[in-house]
Amino acid sequence: MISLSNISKTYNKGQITALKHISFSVDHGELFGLIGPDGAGKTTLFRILTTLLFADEGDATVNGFDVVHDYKQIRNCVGYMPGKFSLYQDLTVEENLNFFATIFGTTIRENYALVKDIYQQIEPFKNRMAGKLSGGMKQKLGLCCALIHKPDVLFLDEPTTGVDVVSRREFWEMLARLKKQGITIVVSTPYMDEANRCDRIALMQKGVVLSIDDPANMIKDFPQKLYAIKASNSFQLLQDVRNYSGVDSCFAFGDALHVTFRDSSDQNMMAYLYTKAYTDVSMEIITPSIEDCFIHLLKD
Amino acid sequence: MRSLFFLLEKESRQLLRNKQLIRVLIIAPIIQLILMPLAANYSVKNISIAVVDHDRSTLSQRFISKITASGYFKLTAYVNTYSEALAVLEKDRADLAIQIPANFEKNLVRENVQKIYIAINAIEGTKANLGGAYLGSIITDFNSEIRAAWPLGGVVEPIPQITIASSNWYNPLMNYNLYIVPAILVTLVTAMGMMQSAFSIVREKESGTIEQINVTPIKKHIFILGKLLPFMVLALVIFTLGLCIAWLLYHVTPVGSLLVLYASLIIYLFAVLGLGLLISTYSATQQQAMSLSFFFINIFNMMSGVFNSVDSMPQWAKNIVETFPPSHFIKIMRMVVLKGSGFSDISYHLVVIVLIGLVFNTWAVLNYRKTV
Amino acid sequence: MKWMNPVIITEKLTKRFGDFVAANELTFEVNQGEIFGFLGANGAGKTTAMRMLCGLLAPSSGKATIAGFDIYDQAKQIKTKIGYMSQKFSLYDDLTVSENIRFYAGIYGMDIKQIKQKTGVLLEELELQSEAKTLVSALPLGWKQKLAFSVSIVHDPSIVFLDEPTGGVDPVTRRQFWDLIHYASNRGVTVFVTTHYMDEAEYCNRVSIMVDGVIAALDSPAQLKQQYTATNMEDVFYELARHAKRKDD
Amino acid sequence: MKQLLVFVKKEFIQVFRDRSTLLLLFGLPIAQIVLFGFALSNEIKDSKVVVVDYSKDEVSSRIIAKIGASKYFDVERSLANADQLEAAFKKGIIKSAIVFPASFADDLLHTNKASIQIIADASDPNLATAVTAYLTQIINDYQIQSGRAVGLPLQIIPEIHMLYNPELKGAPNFVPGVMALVLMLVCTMMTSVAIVKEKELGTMEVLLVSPFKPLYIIIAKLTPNLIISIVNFFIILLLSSIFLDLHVQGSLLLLTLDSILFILTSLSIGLWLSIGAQTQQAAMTSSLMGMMLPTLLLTGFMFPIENMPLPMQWLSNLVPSRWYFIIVKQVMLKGLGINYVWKETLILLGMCILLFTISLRKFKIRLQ
Repeated sequence: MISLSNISKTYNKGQITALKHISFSVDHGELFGLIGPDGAGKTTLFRILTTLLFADEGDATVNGFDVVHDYKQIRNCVGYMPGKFSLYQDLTVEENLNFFATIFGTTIRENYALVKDIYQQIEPFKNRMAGKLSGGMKQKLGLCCALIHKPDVLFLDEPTTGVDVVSRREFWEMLARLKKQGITIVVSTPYMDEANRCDRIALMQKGVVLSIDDPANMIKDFPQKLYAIKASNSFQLLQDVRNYSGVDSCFAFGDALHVTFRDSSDQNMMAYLYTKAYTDVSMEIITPSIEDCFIHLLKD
Repeated sequence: MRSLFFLLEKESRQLLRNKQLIRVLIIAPIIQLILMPLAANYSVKNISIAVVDHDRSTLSQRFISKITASGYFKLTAYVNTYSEALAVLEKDRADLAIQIPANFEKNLVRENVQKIYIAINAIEGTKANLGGAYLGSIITDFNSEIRAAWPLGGVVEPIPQITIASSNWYNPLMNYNLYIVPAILVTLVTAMGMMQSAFSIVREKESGTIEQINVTPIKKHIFILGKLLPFMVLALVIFTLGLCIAWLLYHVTPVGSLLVLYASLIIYLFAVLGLGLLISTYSATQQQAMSLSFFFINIFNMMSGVFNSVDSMPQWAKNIVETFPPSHFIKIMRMVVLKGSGFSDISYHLVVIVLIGLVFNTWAVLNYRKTV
Repeated sequence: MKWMNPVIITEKLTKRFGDFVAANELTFEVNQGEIFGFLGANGAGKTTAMRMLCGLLAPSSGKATIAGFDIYDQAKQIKTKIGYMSQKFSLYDDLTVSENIRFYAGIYGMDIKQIKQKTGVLLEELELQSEAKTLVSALPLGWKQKLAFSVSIVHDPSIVFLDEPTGGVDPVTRRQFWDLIHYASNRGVTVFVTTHYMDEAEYCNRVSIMVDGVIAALDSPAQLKQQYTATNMEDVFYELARHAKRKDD
Repeated sequence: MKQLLVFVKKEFIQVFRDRSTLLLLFGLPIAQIVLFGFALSNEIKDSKVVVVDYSKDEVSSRIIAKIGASKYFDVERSLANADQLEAAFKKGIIKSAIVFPASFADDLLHTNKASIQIIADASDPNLATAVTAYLTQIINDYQIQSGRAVGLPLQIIPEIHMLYNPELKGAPNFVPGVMALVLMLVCTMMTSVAIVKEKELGTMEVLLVSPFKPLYIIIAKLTPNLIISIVNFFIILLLSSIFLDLHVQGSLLLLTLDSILFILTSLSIGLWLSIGAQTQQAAMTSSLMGMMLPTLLLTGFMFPIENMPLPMQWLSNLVPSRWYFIIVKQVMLKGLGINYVWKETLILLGMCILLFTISLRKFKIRLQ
């Protein structure tokens, strides 16, 4: 459905590298995630795929159309929600949706089924100015606007940034339903925990794809044993564990520390911690999360 | 007071770092100051005339050459009928038409009285009026000349004659630049100062840093002062630059003291920047700030006597203009630069500017407080 | 325990906008040196509450003292005692790293000598010595956030308010940021923080969750998880907030 | 087509929801008309003149009375001594002075020749010229009248007709200028800002990615400004007809068509400016600085173009408002038909087509 080969892009006459030799492809009906922090190059990638920018080198196709030559066809079959998309602040919810429906040559009624679940939530505020909506509402309205013409491919640039957990979950549930209807979705997010909701993900950092795989495989490929160490005074624990010579990496993860070791120095860890007078300390092997994988990849 | 120092340091750094803005702020006034006086020359000369001479006598020829020799008029059409002359007028190829009737010379001698018909395109009222007045003077002169030269049979009684000696003070060469350049300088400083100060607070609102400032213990008036002073310095620089250009290019040098000029300028800037800040506190976006300040700058330019005389306005308009700081400062500029007026001469205008400035600034501080 | 000394005390603190009650009778205490997580759904009234505590917004009714000062008539004293880092950037993009530090330290009344010394210490802590003369606009997001935090506590406030400080930051930098928060808390600075990363809620000593303008839960993360029989804070949050009536503010 | 209509409707809604834009759109033209119509004129009226009469005879007092009676002058006060003049001028209130020498009456009586001195404050050269000319005229009139009384021979009497504007009001000259200025500014600024605003919001990205044709985006953006400008045009006509007693003398249809042409030209300039600008501020600054000054200076309504140095005169040919100004003057004030303005109309048409084609070709269907 989407394929990129060797895409590179620089800004300011080559001074700033946004993308370096990106190649991957997305299958029909897939929910594909671009995961990475701000500045990873996600937005640039979206803009190239939506025919808004030219890549410096490399080729890309969307739905079989070339992003440079067949931009008109692509624009007919994709939906796009930019990262800093803020709708028309001075139009009401309904006016916004109506406007975008018409621009895409359709009406709200025609594809109502597609956006029904989402639109019902924002319908009570349909006469409110979009500028006065909260973050979650804006994102939902944005999604409605991007979906209203029933696109083959949907590009969503950071749709969940700054949105609370409840809305985020709802949002992903909506994406799952859309996927069932056969829409190919490419979505970017800085929240690593959302990666598991995707069929496949690309971890990105500073214009480079660190890894592409389905989340389960990525976790399976985590090369080391990962331990979770817990104690009540977790900040003190973090300092002490880091000072232990055999530790390869140590990061706080919620109420626990995620630790990897060099060689087999994990054997003596608990003994070391007892000497530090921890009474409630525990240590166990755990399955890594995508965030663990990302941190691991960053280290290399 | 220490926080003011750091505010000023920060504002000046930001201002100086924005090279593009500085360039625009310095170069734009220079270009305008160079171009405007070239174009803004409103002296009434080169009035083009169409002549219908039905007489074609030596007297009529002498009359016509007397007119063109005056320097105010240039002959652009010499036609045969009055209606042709009117057509020339309609096409804007002439500003006025003179019709010399047939038997002009003969009638003058026979009847001692002869009329000349003059039609003036009066769309530009002043030009028309002045053209008429000039022509009137020339005809009176011409009249006296022929009367003196004519062998007058019988009439011996001498005619009393009043001659007029006119002198033009402060600008004997009637150099229009002396008049317009100081005023243009004022409009430039006004537009620049007002717009930039109008942007200043809005920009912090848009970038979100205003919240950070609001949680600090910094006092409102210190913050406002910190915003105001850098623009004052910048305006002073631009003004000085403008004076140099005026001197180099147009040989306009202030007759009065620079001390009076700069002291008034500082007082004036206090008022104008205050208005800018007031606009700033009322605007949520830079676009709104721009629209509002543009509206005021436009009205100021039109009404403050830059190009049009305030004296010719009706009383209600004069009352409105009285509240415009630029109109007072333009008067001060012209008085000091051309006449060398001192503090005592301009005291009234200074007091008014101070009062207006106090109102704007107090209002700005109060309104800023309210919106937070 | 280091937390026996409350620095934020609110009692029935309420803010109304016309008929709309944005924050309804908030009553809670935050102790000195505590890391207090202030969570809530979009539109639950978090921002309103935080603005009242910072002195940016006058409450409609209720009482509150911040660092011992009354929120109504001692706003000036409060402002010298608090630091604030907002979701939007609080640094000036067109000033360099050290100029930003100098400016904020300056307006909090430090003298040049103190500022110089403080700048040195700060840059060393952040390992930004080599970037002292770099414009903030040229820094990566993560560094900016860390710098913004350090700047917000440059005047040694007793409380620092952080509004979504880690949005969009990569996971490693996010953790470094929390290291900074822990250091500050260990020095006795009270940290009042909002976030959408639920794992970060776990790092807090206590967490409050706002729903529909009221505080629906307030306890340590461990207690909350136990109470709602959840394995992580995300589930606790979801359980509390999913029935919220107010999806919007 | 329906898409386009919805887009245009949206643009209208947005314009009418923003008060500061509305102020600029409709407040400015109205304010300008009122100002130019009622407040501004270059007419000299009640100019303050000081008299120093050392002679104090019958003739001098008659001349003074005649000056005082004229609508141009107010005899402010009489000074006993010419030395006080300097101080009076420096205060800036009086604009001119007349000095009758002590020997004025004697000279006139005995030699039939006497001299009066007129001193004008030439810091405003135009005013000084006008004041001197009017004073001279009054004194000359006095002489002609007294001459006629004694039956002076060989009198040439000019009979002056003021055409098109017999009452010599300022408005007939300014209204066409204001029309050019206001239509130009509103069109260019509003258009350039409207497009850049979408870029800043991020909505332009969505519009571009949509199947909506880029040409339609342009048309949709231009239409509201076109309509608002036409409304503005009629408001100005109406205001000047009601308040300034200035009616359209020629064909209203011709004037309207030419105005639409001019509006379209200005819209194309706005479109052109918006293409380069990345922020609203940049768009506004460039349309203000880039358009305001040339329009004001080179249109010819404030300053006569024929007085300018040649290069500026050449430059003025490139300013669309210059041609529009001529058209309005000819059609609205003089009541002339198309055969008098076809040349100007053609020039405007050429400019319009050229500018629109350029902006259309440069309009980016991508972000960079």
